[in-house]
Amino acid sequence: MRRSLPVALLASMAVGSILMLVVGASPGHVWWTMVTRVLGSEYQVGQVLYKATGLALTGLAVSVALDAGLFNIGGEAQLGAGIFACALVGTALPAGTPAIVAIPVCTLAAAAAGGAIGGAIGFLRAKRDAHEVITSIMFNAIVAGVVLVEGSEHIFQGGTTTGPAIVPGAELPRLPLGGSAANCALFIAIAAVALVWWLRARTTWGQAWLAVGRDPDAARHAGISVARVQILVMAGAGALAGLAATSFVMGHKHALEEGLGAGTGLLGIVAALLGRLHPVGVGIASLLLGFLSVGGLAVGDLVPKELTEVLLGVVLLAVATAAAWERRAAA
Amino acid sequence: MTAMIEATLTKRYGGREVLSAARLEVAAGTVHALVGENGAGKSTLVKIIAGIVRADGGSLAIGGTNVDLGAWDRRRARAAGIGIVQQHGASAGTLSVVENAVLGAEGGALLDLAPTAKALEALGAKVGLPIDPWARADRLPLGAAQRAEIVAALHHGAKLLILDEPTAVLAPVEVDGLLATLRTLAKGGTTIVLVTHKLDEVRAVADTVTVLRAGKTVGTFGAPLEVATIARAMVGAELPPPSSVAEPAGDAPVVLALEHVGVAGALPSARPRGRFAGLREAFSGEKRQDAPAPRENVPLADISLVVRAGELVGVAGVDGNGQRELAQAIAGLVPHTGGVKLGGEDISRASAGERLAAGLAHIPEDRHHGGLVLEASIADNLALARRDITGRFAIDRARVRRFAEEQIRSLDIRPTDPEARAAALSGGNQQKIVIARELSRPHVRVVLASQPTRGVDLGAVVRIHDRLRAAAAAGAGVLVISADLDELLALCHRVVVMLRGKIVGERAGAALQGAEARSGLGDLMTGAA
Amino acid sequence: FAPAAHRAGAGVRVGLVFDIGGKNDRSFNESAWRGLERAKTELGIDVEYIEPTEGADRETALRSLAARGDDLVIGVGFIFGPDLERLAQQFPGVKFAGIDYSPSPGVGTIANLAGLRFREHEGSFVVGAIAAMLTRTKVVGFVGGMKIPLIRKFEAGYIAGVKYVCGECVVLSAYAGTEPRAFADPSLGQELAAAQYGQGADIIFHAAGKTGDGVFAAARQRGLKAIGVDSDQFERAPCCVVTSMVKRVDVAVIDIIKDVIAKRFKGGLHELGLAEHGVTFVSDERNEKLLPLDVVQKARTIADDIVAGKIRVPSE
Amino acid sequence: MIASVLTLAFLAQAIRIAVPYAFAALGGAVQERSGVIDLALEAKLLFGAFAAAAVGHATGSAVCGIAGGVAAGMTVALVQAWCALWLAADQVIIGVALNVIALGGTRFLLQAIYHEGANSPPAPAYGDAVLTNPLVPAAIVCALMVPLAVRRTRWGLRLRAAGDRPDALVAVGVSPRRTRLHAMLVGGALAGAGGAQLSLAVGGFSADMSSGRGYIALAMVILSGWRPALAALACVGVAAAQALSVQVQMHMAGGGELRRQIVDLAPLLPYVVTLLVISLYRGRDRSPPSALGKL
Ligand SMILES: Nc1ncnc2c1ncn2[C@@H]1O[C@H](COP(=O)(O)OP(=O)(O)OP(=O)(O)O)[C@@H](O)[C@H]1O
Ligand SMILES: Nc1ncnc2c1ncn2[C@@H]1O[C@H](COP(=O)(O)OP(=O)(O)OP(=O)(O)O)[C@@H](O)[C@H]1O
Ligand SMILES: [Mg+2]
Ligand SMILES: [Mg+2]
Repeated sequence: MRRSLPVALLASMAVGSILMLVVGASPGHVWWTMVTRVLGSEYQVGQVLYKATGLALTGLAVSVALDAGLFNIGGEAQLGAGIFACALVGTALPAGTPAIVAIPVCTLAAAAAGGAIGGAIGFLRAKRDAHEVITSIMFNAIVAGVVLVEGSEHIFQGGTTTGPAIVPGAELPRLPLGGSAANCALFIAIAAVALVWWLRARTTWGQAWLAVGRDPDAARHAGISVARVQILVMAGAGALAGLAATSFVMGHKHALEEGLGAGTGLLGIVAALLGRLHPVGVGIASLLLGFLSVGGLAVGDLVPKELTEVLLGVVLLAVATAAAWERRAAA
Repeated sequence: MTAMIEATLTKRYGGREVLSAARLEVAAGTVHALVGENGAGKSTLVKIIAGIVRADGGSLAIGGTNVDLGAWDRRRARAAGIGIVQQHGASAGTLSVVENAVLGAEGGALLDLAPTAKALEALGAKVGLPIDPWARADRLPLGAAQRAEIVAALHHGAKLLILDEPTAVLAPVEVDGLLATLRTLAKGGTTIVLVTHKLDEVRAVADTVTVLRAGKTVGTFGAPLEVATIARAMVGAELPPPSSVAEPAGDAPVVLALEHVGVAGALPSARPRGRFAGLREAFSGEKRQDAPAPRENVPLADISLVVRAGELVGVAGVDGNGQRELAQAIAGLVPHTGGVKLGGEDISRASAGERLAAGLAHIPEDRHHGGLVLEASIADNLALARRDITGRFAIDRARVRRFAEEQIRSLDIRPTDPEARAAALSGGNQQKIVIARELSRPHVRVVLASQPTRGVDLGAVVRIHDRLRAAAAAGAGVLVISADLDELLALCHRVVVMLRGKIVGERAGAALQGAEARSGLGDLMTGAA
Repeated sequence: FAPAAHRAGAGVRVGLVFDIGGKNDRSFNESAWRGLERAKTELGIDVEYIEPTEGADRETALRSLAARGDDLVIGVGFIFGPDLERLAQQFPGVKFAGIDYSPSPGVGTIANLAGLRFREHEGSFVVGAIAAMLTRTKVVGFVGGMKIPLIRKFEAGYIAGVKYVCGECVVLSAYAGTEPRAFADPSLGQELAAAQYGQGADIIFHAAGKTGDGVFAAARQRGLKAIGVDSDQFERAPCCVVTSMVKRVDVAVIDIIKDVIAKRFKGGLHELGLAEHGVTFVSDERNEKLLPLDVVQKARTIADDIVAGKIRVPSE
Repeated sequence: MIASVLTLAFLAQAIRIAVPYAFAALGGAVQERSGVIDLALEAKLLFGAFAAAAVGHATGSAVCGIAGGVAAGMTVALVQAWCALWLAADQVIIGVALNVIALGGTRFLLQAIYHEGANSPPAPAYGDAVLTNPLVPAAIVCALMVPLAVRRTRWGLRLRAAGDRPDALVAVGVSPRRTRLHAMLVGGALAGAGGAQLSLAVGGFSADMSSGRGYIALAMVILSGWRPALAALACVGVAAAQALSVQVQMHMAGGGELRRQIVDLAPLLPYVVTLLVISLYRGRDRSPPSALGKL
């Protein structure tokens, strides 16, 4: 497995280089510029971390559910609900609320709202036999719509699509990285990676959720309540995606904003698949994705932005085929 | 007599040689039995001959003509007149019987199924294996599905017909009918290769027997067939004598009581495997094994039954007459009416997990479908949802490992590495994992064992039966559900027979001895009594 | 032209960050791009720009331009508001400008941040009046992308303009969706327009980005009328686009660049309406067949009345 | 408003909106019935739309445009088949990756070919007439023929067998891989035609114009229990809900807070309806082809 990874990345770089040649840029120069501009600046490194924070959490939301045999493409809805709740609670708190109260309360609100959506998806799956892919897609649209309509009716401030600021106590400190958006939610993401790893590898919960994912029938026969596991795992996955709101709202924008965090839920699927569903892998994949997107921006003057998007898909495809190739070589 | 098959075949899976120049010679117009332990290579050998699996070396001649093994595939084998009914069936579940039958020989871009359907129905009636050609294969009980495949194979008019363990799920009369049909076919010039674990079938029908052990041919025996010799050749040693457990006293406490238990409608067909198992395998480099498609079931009506401590009770019946519902109702896996009492405690409303906790041990009928998580290791399977071993929340990994090693030793599970994947074990060894997990539960009061030895070889059968007897001797009530009458006769103090969801009869004591016992139960099973 | 080195803007660096649509969106962003290009050739400034892919990249893009020491950094789109405010405070030496910028609540004037806002409702009012003058059925339509305050301004002004001319006219309104992709779905736009034309509307004004292409397609097919938005969209459907409500983002961009060069840059809101030629409607030789002279004249009168304060145009 | 719903125009609109969904859903159902997960419907729609517009623009012929769209859908399916069936890569990942590539790739092509960021040059347009656009009757014909083909032809029989139990095919000497490839090419062609409808109806491609339709179509495939006829019907249902939401917006404007909220939330109608249907209705067997996603 591990041997194939560098091969896949090299192959993707080759494809990327061809695309660069197509648009008349010099691949060597572009790659070099990308690396130096990103790694050479504290600010850009911070941006990578900021992106990775959100992606790691939504990525875990996908990988955890997939472990239990559920394809959670409802990250957008779960994150959207988390952002909405986090901002709402953050603004509703009394102005002088100290951080020691405000931060946990807002964090919990984000997790609870995301968890509620995830739990609903899990419930419909377990109790109503409603395929989670369908319900996730529908929830994605519905949550975005409700946030927009409620936002513009009651929350957004005159003429803008931004809500009022959350109380200062709920703001997560930024990391001192050249004024970048990287903030302490990074530690929430790291803690989430560690927690998921531990639950998955070392506890009976993890044993049950993996068993349900691998063979729901065997799990049922062994006395595990498949429905309960599915609902709980989806609620947990939703909570993880919702937690990404801490980075967007409490760490960065300090307010509800239309479109905030949009795309992170879907990109989380890429992070989860690229990380091969392993929590630590998801973390690493998030960093890679963060690097690519910040790097793509940094070389925006050399190549069109579409190129980095294509590259993202190519990396994913290459990693998947390389994994399959190595598996067959081993067999 | 000309030779229909002359094969010397070698096959490797992942570097391991599962066939080492195994020889098989079959004379045209004979019935040839192929026997051997689980994993001896029987299925592999016949699959190569039928063109389903490619050989790594050797030679193969069909009807005297050498074939090119490198290019030998199913298409060529069909053209050469080779038909095969595979061990676990190979029909596509959502297709009807007739669709399965025409698959690959549709005779045109547009389907016209009616003539084939009629022909199949007529042929089935003629050979004593009645079938419904329009039924969806996965809606049929295992036995009916097997019948349908056999009839379809006969319909194609093969010159060489290979049957891989065809009788495991058939009722005794059906078995008799099938064996008679095979004899008739052989007389008519068709060559038959029959793979089986049942030596009485061999004796009843075979002209010649080839015994395979560990991928090598250990001998070919012609008439007169000596069952004991063949058995010795198969196992490589004498089989240990079976143990026995005395019948419990009449006042032994009732440990399992069923009161008017019923199950409405068909069971929801659970998916055989996790849906994203494939994805996880992609990441872990594991290979999967397909489970047979789930079957739809007959509902269960008004079952009342008691099992006493120390008693071994058998449930006989042709597959698909409610045995699965009965097991699932007792185990709490389907909603049911009526009362279930375990050691006097009413568990009718309890969940599956609670019933296990209350002292039930459940060996499901299909190890690939409910028994094991195939992708997980032996140790993980042994400790699956066993909080008494793992600990309540954080898993005590050292303890799990110790427990696994203990069980592996005590049941002689191979390989002995607790981290080996369950999927990579042979069928008998997989079954042992299930048995070990269930019978090692603390305070077992009732053992519910469905088809505990289906498809398992002679040696493993003996070991599994011993474990069940030991459980009874230790004071548990044991309920064995099996389609195999011989198993029930060898094991049980008392046997009840199920037909169309009801208990239609019971035999105990002397009525289970002697030659009539078998035929009497057989009549009950088919409703002839 | 004087040689580059001697032109007024020599040595001034201007950075610009586009909204999601990117610089060739044939609309708003492209208009900003044209302004920047013209400033480059006419004034001799150095320019650089970034097209971000997602929301979260906006701040990164602005910041990297500011950090590279540009004199002026422009964000194209209302969505840049909060980012611009934060950056303006962090980079007091750099001047910022935001197209469609609205200050966040509680944020006062920031000395190095100019908000270039348009009174779209004024322009929409005028094209609404034009629609009312041209309609034969007394039913007109409005197709919006997403119901956000900015697009509401277009709708409100348009409805008011229609009613101003023709009290009994009916305005049918529909929005394409509740997610940003509502601005990128021409098929849906076509269906919205088809429904409105089907209800008797004979002229439709859209404020829906690429979704509006569908409105033009529906108009083309029926030979009915449509009104473009942001830039002159005549060539999208020469049969049918009677006029466009043009937002002169290019003018706003050039003006603010000139302010920077002339060192008269002022923070705060710069509102561009009809009076400042920031919004206007298209009337030229291309659409003169569709837009009769008397209608143009009446529209001009209405515009003058708005400028003179005789007509008050609602913005929501 | 009720009156405006019970009209031919409304029906025509629902059918028109349904066309791209239905093509995609039929394609998805065919491919998934053969056992290959089709998350790449969005990619097929997008590339189909792009190619239809590009070919239409270059040749000036809408029919050539359709052919281009179909070919593009098949090309995507070919890449998908190569990765899934020959390289044995995971099918979920392939689908997600192809969607990501399509999103950036179509825009990259716009840049590279036309130096445009968001729009292709104009292509011939069918507009929203139901009668002159060959894709509308084609969709109806496909919605009737594809299910028939799946049930009543050799191709359909083998395809179903491949999705259910590939070893049953192997056992009769038919290659499941080839069977699946053929199913995927047909599926890709159908989805590509759906893409062509997107761009040729309005006469041009614009970035992201599939707008998530591929995902909705996949949802309908799943909702229908992998039955192509039902899936196409479900798409008409989604389209009707969308058409209805237009009517709600036009006829319920003005009025109190509640009315306004209803109007504002009207675009969500298709999603809410789908969610309700799937959670309340538990009719027939909804289990996927048993070999779906496996090799
Ligand atoms: N697909 C496979 N991949 C790897 N190993 C395999 C595969 N199929 C069979 N084997 C190996 O080949 C050996 C022979 O298997 P085979 O199915 O021929 O046994 P068998 O004699 O039919 O056993 P049974 O009595 O259980 O049917 C097995 O022990 C197994 O380890
Ligand atoms: N990849 C594998 N590696 C090792 N052993 C395998 C593998 N796949 C299958 N086997 C083993 O090979 C044996 C025969 O495989 P096959 O697919 O023929 O099953 P079978 O003999 O029909 O079923 P059963 O396990 O019920 O006897 C089984 O015992 C199975 O456990
Ligand atoms: Mg076998
Ligand atoms: Mg076997």
